[in-house]
Amino acid sequence: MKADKNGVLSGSHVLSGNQACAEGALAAGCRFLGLYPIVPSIEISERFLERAPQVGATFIQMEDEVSALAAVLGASWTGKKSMTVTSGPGLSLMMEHLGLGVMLETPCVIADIQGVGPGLGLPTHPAQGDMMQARWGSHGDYEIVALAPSSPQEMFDYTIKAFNFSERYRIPVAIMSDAHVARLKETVLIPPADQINVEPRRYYEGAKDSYLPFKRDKDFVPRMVDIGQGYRFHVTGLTHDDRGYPIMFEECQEYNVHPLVWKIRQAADKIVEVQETDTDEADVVVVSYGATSRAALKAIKQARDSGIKVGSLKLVTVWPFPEKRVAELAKRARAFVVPEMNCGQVVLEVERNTYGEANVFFVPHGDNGVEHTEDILSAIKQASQTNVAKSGIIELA
Amino acid sequence: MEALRTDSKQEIHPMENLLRMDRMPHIWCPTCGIGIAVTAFTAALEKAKIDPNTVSIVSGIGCTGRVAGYVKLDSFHTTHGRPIAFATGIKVASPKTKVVVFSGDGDLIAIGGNHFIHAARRNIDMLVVCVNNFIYAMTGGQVAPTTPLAAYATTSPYGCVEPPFNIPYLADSSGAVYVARWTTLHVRRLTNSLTEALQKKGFAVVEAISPCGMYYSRINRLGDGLDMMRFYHDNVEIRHGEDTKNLDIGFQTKIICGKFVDRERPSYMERYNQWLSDVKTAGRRSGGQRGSRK
Amino acid sequence: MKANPKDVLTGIYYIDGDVASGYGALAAGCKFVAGYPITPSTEAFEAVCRRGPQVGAVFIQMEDELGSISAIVGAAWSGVKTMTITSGPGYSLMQECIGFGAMLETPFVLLNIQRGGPSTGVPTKTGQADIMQSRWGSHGDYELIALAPDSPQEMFDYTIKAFNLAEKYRCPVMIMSDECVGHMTEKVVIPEADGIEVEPRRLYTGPAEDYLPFKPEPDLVPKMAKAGDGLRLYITGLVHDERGYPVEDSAYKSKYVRRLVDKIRLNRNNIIELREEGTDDADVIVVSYGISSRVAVKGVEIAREKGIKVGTLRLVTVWPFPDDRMSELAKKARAFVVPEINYGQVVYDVARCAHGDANVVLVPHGGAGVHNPNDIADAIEMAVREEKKIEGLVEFKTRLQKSVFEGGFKLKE
Amino acid sequence: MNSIISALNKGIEAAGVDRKRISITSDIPFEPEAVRSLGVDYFQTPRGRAIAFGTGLKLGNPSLKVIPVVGDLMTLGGNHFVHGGRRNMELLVICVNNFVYKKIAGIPAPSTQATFSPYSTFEEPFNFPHLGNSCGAVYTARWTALHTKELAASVSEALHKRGLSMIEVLAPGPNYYRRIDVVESELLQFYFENSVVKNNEDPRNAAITGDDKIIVGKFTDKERPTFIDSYNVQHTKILGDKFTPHGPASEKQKVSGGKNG
Repeated sequence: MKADKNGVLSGSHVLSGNQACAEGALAAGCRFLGLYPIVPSIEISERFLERAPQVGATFIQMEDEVSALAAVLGASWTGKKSMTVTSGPGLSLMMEHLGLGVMLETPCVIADIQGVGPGLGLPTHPAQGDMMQARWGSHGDYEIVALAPSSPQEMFDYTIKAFNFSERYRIPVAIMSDAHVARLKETVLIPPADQINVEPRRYYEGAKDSYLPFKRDKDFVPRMVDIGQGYRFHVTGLTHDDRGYPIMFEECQEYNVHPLVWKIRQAADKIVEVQETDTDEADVVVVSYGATSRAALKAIKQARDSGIKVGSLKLVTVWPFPEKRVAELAKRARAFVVPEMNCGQVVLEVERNTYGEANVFFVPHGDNGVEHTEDILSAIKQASQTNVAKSGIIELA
Repeated sequence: MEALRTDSKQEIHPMENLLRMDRMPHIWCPTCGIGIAVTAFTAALEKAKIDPNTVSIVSGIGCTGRVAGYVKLDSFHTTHGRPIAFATGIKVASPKTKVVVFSGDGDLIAIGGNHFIHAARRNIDMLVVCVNNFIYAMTGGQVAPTTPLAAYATTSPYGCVEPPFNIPYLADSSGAVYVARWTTLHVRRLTNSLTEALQKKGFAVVEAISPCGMYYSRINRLGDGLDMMRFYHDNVEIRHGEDTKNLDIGFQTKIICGKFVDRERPSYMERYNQWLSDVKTAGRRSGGQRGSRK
Repeated sequence: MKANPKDVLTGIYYIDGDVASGYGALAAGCKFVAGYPITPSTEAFEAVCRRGPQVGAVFIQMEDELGSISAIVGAAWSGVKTMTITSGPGYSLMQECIGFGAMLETPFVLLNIQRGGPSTGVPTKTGQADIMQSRWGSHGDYELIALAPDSPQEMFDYTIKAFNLAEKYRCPVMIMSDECVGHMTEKVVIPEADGIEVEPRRLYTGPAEDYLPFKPEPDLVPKMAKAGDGLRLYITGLVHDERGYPVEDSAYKSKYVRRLVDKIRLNRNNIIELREEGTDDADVIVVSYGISSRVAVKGVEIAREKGIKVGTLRLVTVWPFPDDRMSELAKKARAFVVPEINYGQVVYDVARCAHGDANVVLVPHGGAGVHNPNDIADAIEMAVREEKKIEGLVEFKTRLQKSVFEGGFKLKE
Repeated sequence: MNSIISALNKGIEAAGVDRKRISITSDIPFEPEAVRSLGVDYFQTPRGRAIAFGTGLKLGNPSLKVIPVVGDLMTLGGNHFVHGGRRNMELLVICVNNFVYKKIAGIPAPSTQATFSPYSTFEEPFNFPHLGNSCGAVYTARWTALHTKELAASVSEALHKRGLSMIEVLAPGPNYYRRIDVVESELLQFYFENSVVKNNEDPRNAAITGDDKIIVGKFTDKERPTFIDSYNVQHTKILGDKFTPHGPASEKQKVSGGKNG
């Protein structure tokens, strides 16, 4: 399906990452924003609010993040594509409803602009400390999709992608950006509406009285209906059967929750997206995502200039993690270098998927914030010179 | 139970079109008043002549939280304390939907207290039915913010030390446009109030008092369901229009019921639409100012 | 320091895990408990409510879990040992303040009785699917300690240990129990007070004007103070310096957050507690924690009867994770079998530490029940027979899965 | 913000409370210098949790005087406020109402005044004194940043109240979070022109509507047993000698506790 012309501001604009995210949402057909303001995600709301009257989108500023995501889930069942925007502490408050979104299989998008944590941290400084939280932060078993844009253009593109994934698989999708990308102003090309592919909601089309809200298609994804159509369906956060009625047995738990996990795991090959350059003959592969990949690309270029065979694996989707691709590369490359703006999160996944076939070097958050090109460069150099297989992650001081 | 089920197949329940008969029997205990409140609600829905297809009902967690599962409307059983927030999303995204929040006191007033006062302040157009059973019943009888002073509960084994909320006063002072309180003895009056509240524009709150027969009455040795009904009969005073600040409930004291607030305030959507048309006519009046900010 | 005899209910009892944990908290000197009722953890809070007032411990039932956790962080800074009690959804709500507590280096204990999830899930039945959440649930970088007891006796013992670890490392400590252990009634022996070692708070005793609330000692843990002592504390959840004042300096921020992480990572060998049995010459090692480890015992028994050399490794502290020991064992054993009541959480860390040296088999369970020991035995057998190295997790197909998805199983009404 | 701190300073001085015993919990960042000048303990909590945090402090050590200073107009913390009032937890809540979130100007906040929002705001604000009064606060007052003397007097009075006191202060937010939407002097000018003192006014008439003048003054001053009082009384009644009353027992508790126990 093509995008609704109404929401697409086609043309070339100079936008900040945050603004691009709002534009992406409107282009993807998002018509409801539930928000609670928090630095540094505010510009998304501001842009959305400014444009909302022109596009016919609604919004509400709720009393906290807990209710902001609750409202978004409610709005999604009215047939409107919905999103919320937040940052670290807000994301923590949303964790309970992330689980509800998973359980009710409600499509929605959560944009998280990461600042330094934990606690109140340093809201205005970029970090990537919520990556694991996006995957593991709510109680119980679930899988979600998380995207990590590294530029305003990607903020726009990935936001659309996020809405598409959320509609396709009926899950909450997280856009894991950070304060750096959010503030960065760059040229963003917004294509004409007819060049933007938008995933329509997967509506149920059969007879009214035989509708079952959680009857799964072959790909484990159930069909949805809007409220007010006379289906009079019931959905619950309790473990439920196809009808959406709570049944609390071991068997039903298996029947209900296993597909929640499997609908993503078995489609992982379709969802996972990476951008690779020169990985095939590389000695060292730099795995990066989001803002760090900007610094990584610079370091890679410098390393290449000094004659090191280095490739780049940039994660578009951090979750699901590109397990197979990393395992493949591990057999060929000598080492991975993983720069992150945290104390080691995604690097654990890299380590797991190397199966001892390649060393893993971790470049933690440098003192210079985003710009730690030099640290990455020295890690690449060290990685290319280390011949012995080391056990565990080698962390650069 | 088996006999009951066979009967329900043979005879048509008068509210069959509004109840999920395939979910019967329900989970509520004997002596529980939630069923009465549900019946009153379904009757009110018919009386108010609202198309059931346009009604969404949202519940939270707890005994009353299960109501959504038994009412045959578009029904949502959400997380603890958040039904009002969830319902706000539905109402704002789809203003033509009639939204009803049906939940318990612990859900709406304890953990959901913030959403309750803020939705009342915004005057979101919805009906909130709060079944007040004086306790957290689903989890086994813990003290609630509605438990009368000195009453026993499992987490107040030596008597409740916190004074309870006066729900109508809280609703009134936060800005609700319709506030009424009845007990489950007053089925007809409760139904009438719900009918009125359903037709009201704005945030309407109806409190239905129905102390939990299992965990409140028993622990406090107040007898069974019939004794509770007798108690209401003897101790309820109906005072319409009473100042909401006089509506405190003590331990086994007089309960004042009635319709206390019925006023007009612009609802959230009215204000929103007003704003929308202002914006569209006036344009973005502060655009320049905002643009200059870094 | 020894426990205060007044706090300890010495004797032999037949109580459930929740209650044992409540008694353990009081025995450890806990003087403030804030809670909010949530199945299946209420019994622990009820136990504190009954006994607390008799030993001078105050309790409050807050309006929600957000309030409970904020209150106990506050209480910890007023100088008392403190705890909150919750389960799945409540735990999710607490995430923000757990990170806040970690940032303030606040000692407190959080008892999480896990249930079937996600969302409301199955409140009355068991699960182990919050275990990754206890490590990663709050935003930003932090490390904390999580214990997984497997019996009411351990609920008592490890609640005391949790308080001791919290005071020692000034960090939040999670007791990641589950509904099965919480509602399991067994004999619990509560020793005499002088048989219980409790860690006192590491209070600062020097002159007030020299006090720096976040100046680390050699083990990276700073001395604590309490409100009302005239130290003019300035405590903030923002990134702060040793004085506690907020800093905007990005050089400092990496150093500071780093110490929060390092004080656990570098002390890990003092924190980690494992129970190993027959791991040295085992072909297959069963890695488990909490209730799963009790079910695994039976599975191991069955496998051993078939002549398979099985070792068991029980994670008593799940976090920090015993990376080194796991890598060491991977070199010796052919495979790990990990039964957990979720669709794969701790198994990821086992696989990570195996570094391809051993295969890793997950025996999943969705929750609302425990494993069938025969599944664990079969998984062990499968693992021992597999000669080649397998990349990726091997997910064992349990009897339950087969019956639900293949056996023409009909859900009961 | 400075006016609030100086009023707090004067109020604490006048109340004669030992500064060592005072803890400020706040979700608004205070300058470290300001805290030093006050000579109190200060805790910055996550947004909205100042009252809950203060509840813990107070119950952990009942001899403390806890002053939660709440910004963000109590949106996230509204629940803690109403429940604190109901319990009558002994806290002095200072609610800083700066009409718009200075931090995040442009987005409507619960008490946003039409005048200061980029679009005319459509949400009606809370009437905080009325809300406080209705959920059981023993002391409610409202002042603007201009009424420094009255504010200080209120602080000193409220510090001696047993129970939850609430003072709403209409004041510009902390400097470094302010955006350009409002010029501080304009705001002060606005307070000057638009406020009227009406002590003992029924708080339900004290709504800030935007049409009428802002009513400031002291609205509520009553007595109710505090949480710790009821906790001690009830437990002494049932448990008798087995129960040690919590915190410094007042004369009143001893009398009522002894009678029943």
